[in-house]
Amino acid sequence: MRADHRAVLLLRRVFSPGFFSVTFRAPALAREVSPGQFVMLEVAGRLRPYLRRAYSVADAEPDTGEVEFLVRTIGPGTAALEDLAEGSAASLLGPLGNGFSVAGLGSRSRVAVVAGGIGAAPFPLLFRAFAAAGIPADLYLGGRNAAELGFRSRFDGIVRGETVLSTDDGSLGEKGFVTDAFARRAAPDGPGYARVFACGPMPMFAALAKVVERFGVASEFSTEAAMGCGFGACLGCVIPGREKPFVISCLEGPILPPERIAWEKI
Amino acid sequence: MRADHRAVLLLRRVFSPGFFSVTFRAPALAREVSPGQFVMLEVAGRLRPYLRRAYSVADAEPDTGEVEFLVRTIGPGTAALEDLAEGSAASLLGPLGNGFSVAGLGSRSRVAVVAGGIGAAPFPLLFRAFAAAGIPADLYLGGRNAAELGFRSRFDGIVRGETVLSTDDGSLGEKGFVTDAFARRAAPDGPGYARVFACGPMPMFAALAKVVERFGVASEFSTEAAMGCGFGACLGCVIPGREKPFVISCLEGPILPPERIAWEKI
Amino acid sequence: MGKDLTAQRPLRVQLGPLELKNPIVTASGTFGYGLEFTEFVDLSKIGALCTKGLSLRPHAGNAPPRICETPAGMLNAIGLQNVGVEVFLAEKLPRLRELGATVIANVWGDTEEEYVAVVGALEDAEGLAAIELNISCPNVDKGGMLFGNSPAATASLVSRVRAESRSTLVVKLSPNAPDLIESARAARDSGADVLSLVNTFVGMAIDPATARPRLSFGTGGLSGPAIKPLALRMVFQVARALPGAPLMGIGGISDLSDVLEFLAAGASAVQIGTANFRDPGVSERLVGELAAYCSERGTTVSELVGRAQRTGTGGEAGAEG
Amino acid sequence: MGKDLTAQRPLRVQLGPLELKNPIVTASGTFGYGLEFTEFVDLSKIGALCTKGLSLRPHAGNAPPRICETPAGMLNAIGLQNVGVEVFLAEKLPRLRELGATVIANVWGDTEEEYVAVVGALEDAEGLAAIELNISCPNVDKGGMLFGNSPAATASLVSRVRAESRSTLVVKLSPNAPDLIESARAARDSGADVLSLVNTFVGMAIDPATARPRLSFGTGGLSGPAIKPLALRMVFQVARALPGAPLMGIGGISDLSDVLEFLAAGASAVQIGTANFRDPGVSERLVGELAAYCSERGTTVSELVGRAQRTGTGGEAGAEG
Ligand SMILES: Cc1cc2nc3c(=O)[nH]c(=O)nc-3n(C[C@H](O)[C@H](O)[C@H](O)COP(=O)(O)OP(=O)(O)OC[C@H]3O[C@@H](n4cnc5c(N)ncnc54)[C@H](O)[C@@H]3O)c2cc1C
Ligand SMILES: Cc1cc2nc3c(=O)[nH]c(=O)nc-3n(C[C@H](O)[C@H](O)[C@H](O)COP(=O)(O)OP(=O)(O)OC[C@H]3O[C@@H](n4cnc5c(N)ncnc54)[C@H](O)[C@@H]3O)c2cc1C
Ligand SMILES: Cc1cc2nc3c(=O)[nH]c(=O)nc-3n(C[C@H](O)[C@H](O)[C@H](O)COP(=O)(O)O)c2cc1C
Ligand SMILES: Cc1cc2nc3c(=O)[nH]c(=O)nc-3n(C[C@H](O)[C@H](O)[C@H](O)COP(=O)(O)O)c2cc1C
Ligand code: FES
Ligand code: FES
Repeated sequence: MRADHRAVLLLRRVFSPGFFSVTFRAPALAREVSPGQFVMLEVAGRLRPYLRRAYSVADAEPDTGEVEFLVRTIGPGTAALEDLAEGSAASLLGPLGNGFSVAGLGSRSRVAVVAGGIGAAPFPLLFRAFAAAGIPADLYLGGRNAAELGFRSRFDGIVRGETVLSTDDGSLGEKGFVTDAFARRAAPDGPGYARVFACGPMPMFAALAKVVERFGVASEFSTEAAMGCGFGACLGCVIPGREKPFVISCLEGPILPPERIAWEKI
Repeated sequence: MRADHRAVLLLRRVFSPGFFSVTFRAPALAREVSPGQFVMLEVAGRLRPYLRRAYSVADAEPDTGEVEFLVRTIGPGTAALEDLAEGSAASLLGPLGNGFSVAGLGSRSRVAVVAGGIGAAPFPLLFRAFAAAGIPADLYLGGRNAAELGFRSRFDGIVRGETVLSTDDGSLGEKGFVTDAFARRAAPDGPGYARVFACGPMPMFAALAKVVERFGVASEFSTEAAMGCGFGACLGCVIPGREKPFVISCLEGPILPPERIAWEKI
Repeated sequence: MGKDLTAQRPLRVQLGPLELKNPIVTASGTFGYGLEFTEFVDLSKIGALCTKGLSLRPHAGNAPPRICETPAGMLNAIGLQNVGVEVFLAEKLPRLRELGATVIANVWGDTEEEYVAVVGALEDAEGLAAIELNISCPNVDKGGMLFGNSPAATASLVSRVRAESRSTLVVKLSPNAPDLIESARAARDSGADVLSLVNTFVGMAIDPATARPRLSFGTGGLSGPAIKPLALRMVFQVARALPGAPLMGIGGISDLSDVLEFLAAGASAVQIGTANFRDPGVSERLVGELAAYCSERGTTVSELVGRAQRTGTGGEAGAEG
Repeated sequence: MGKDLTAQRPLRVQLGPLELKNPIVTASGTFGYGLEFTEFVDLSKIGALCTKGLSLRPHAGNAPPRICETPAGMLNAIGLQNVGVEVFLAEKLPRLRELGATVIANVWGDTEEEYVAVVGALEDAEGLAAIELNISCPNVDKGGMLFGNSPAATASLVSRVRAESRSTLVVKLSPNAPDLIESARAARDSGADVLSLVNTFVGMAIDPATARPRLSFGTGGLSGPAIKPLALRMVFQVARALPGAPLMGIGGISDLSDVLEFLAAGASAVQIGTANFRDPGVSERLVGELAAYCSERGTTVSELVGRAQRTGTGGEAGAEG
């Protein structure tokens, strides 16, 4: 059940400048969350930021009650998380949203995860699900430069398949967009993915949507929109849709198949 | 010279529930501040409180560069100080205001300090000045109840004269108002004080003003008004005056002789 | 908070024909259709909830981005997206009845006829305590001039709806009206049972990187704690100008102290808006805190209403600076 | 910030007859007479400073409490306390000249005659760049109706002063005017060289413990970041309605991004107000940050003015919610 969990910050880990992780103690949340879901987080006593911010649950340990988030510093909300002293509390409203689906996948269906920059955030927990179900999965992790790949070490040991790194400037891994790195391998003569899971900025999605359509690969994107509430009350988070004008991303998403999104309207 | 000193919080000490002290490292301020002066303090990155808050410098150690404040928790400003993690920084704008005057006092002129509750704040530093000049001084410390006398231990060893405690409810020291405790002793047959220094809520000042006038004792009150800036720019901190309509308390005060204040207008 | 406390009579308030078990109401557009909050709030505990603004037909609303944060508040240009009155009656209202919610239907239209039609469709619906008219909408018959922005347009709309409806009518005033007091008077004289104020203030934010407005619509409505001092002043002035007119105060209310301020200014009830986003359980918690406040002081909410009016001072629009 | 940078021509702006070395001006009543800031700001570095509102004779102002804090802002009812124009000319202005400050004298009166008299007294003062009329004041000849609250009263005052003065006139608009755009037009058409907007919004705060207004005056003027989205919208709309009218944007400006937003909306310069209280050095620092911004992008302030107008979208007062 969705609830507002008061959680204590246990640990902050910096991966690269502006890229860090925060681990809270939130047992009930850790038990209930599934991959791809998010929380609306509030650092108490502040008017800045005024609204909560959405964060995908990066990992959750039902046994220890620990819940981890991967964060990229951008503005007041993320700055508040960067300043939060270990041992002090925040409110985590969740779990929210629909989450990824691994239904119908098994040891014979290879899948791909495509992440751009902070888009790596939701995937550690998903790789746990892959492992549990014995689903072979490759990770494509891209960014503008090496610094934006800061979270790559977070996947050491949890990716059973191949890990492909790419940077726009070629400073680490293959040079170019992560969508191209994916396209080169996913091509017909490639591994033949049963499903693609992706998270990243909208331009990456738009490019990836074309690729998966061409190859006819089913896929699920973790979308991002400015969210006022996270649970369907404000209607602030809509994304232009295909079968209807707008998709309410916090309720019907954030995980959406690209064919439901009207990319030309974004 | 007045400046905005970025200072690191070294230590927080709790004296009684809601009564605590904070010690910052601010060498330049520690060198320049004189007893009775104050700073406008800001805890960065917060919109709440929006305005800075004024705090009298309670003590300053030029050698160590440490500056201490005594604080009573009331609202957002003081709460922000209560939450501030040791090791993090705040901005101290100061030294501001005029400060107490010990000019013309010496080892043969006994003085009295009258403080109500958080009114104890400015006096540790003043007692240093007394000690340096060999001025004998008594402390009258009052509050509603024992908890409001939490800061009494802060004066252990620095008060060379007598210390008289009083509480409205009699839970500690003499029962009744601190102004009465003072009046009983300051009476003509009493020690005959050369000067009285006081700080406390306005009602205490109003009562004390009558007493010192009756006994013809020169005195200096550390006044309090809501302050927008602390350095004469907003004109928000005025107190009704005798020789002119309003006294600008942050500039002409906060230390004011009672005869300059129009008590009936408060 | 204990049932006993929150069920106490001391919290009951009477706004003209509208009796509420307590003065804590959730504001339209910030509480969905109520059903989004069932995990956070026992809907039977709060005074009432106002639905998202309903129109005759389902409405898609504006293109994103629709919201952006501002200091101590937010801007929104949702564009009145809603499921339409039919779906509301078929799918939302029955569920709200089961949950024991006191429901106020917030409605809007592009023309006076549409307002009349929406109100008509809701007229005999079981379990509606009142209908709230959002008059901060463009009148397409008048070149998009907002119904709420002239006393005449307000009077014409409200009397038209009043003539066709037996429902308890709440008219929700816009703070952007050139003369709020005249608009309030017009609404009251045209048959409004209750006045609710205020709606959002027209504001704007620009992204310096692109030099484009942050909202696709351009401007948006400002809400949240930032507007509280303005909304409170407006409630105080309308209460002073229209003694006896039942008022619901709205604008940045987030805690008990805010509630007490609006009651003191002259509101008999308050609506909690943007605070529901930050803190979905806030409305029910405020009912409990208000109950505790009243019982500690042995007072009632009705006694708290308008106390600042009686203290005499202020209220005039003053010279600034 | 380096002299070289902040002295650069890219920062220069021209507002009608008024040329400023950069667009960062400090707002009246939030910067004292400038001399209070000499330890925090090199007065020769900022575009200009506006003095506390000056009247013909010294003025005592309102009884305390005069200020109180609100979410992301403050309320004030100082009551225009000032030393009077004579003391200003004798004791403040000479010192400001020595310090190389560009000075705009903000003035007010109770009657049109008083405005004319104050402006007359300042007319030939050496080292005044302009005179700013604060029209958010009660006109005692008109039963205390504020000069700024009707286009007619504004037009009458401004043309009267214009007729008697050769000085560069800045007219400071009130956001409480029923129709801001009409008031702006009236001021411009009556001879204002520059329009500055906005002054504070009338607001209120009540102490729940006493049920009395927190300010002795009752109401007060709201300022600070809370009002920024409203002020920005007003600047955008006036710039759109009066193309070519030189504007100074005011309202909650605290950082470089705020400055860029107001320039993009159509202001050729900005005034920093309440932010000076929190951060006395902010104005000079913003000059440096703006200089760095322009040189990094190889642009000038003039190029940044009105960019949001050209992007076309928005600006209309929209349906709320
Ligand atoms: C479902 C969902 C899941 C999310 N998960 C995560 C997560 O796991 N980790 C994480 O760090 N963030 C995540 N985000 C983004 C996060 O919610 C914040 O929006 C983001 O961190 C910026 O917030 P802020 O207050 O720091 O900056 P803001 O003040 O909100 O933004 C500062 C400036 O950056 C712009 N901006 C906002 N978001 C972005 C962005 N994503 N990229 C570039 N510019 C932006 C804004 O327009 C603004 O101009 C998620 C968002 C959603 C909707
Ligand atoms: C020159 C000067 C020196 C000061 N020195 C100190 C000091 O050394 N230590 C210290 O703790 N404080 C001191 N103060 C008071 C301090 O500046 C704050 O005003 C006070 O701490 C409350 O701030 P806040 O934000 O916590 O509460 P606020 O939000 O400012 O106040 C909360 C509520 O309490 C009321 N209130 C405000 N101040 C008081 C008060 N003093 N007593 C009772 N109610 C009040 C307000 O009206 C408001 O309703 C000083 C003030 C001045 C002007
Ligand atoms: C304490 C205070 C005093 C003010 N005094 C004056 C004044 O004397 N004359 C005037 O035209 N504006 C005065 N103002 C209004 C400011 O100049 C400015 O227009 C307003 O505060 C909005 O800007 P801000 O949000 O940046 O403060 C005053 C504002 C404050 C906060
Ligand atoms: C996202 C959002 C949507 C809103 N939608 C509506 C609406 O549909 N109808 C309406 O009358 N008011 C609407 N409002 C206005 C609120 O009901 C309320 O009047 C306003 O937000 C001020 O209160 P607050 O500051 O507590 O939020 C909306 C406000 C917000 C923030
Ligand atoms: S974030 Fe509020 S409805 Fe989606
Ligand atoms: S606090 Fe601003 S003038 Fe004194």
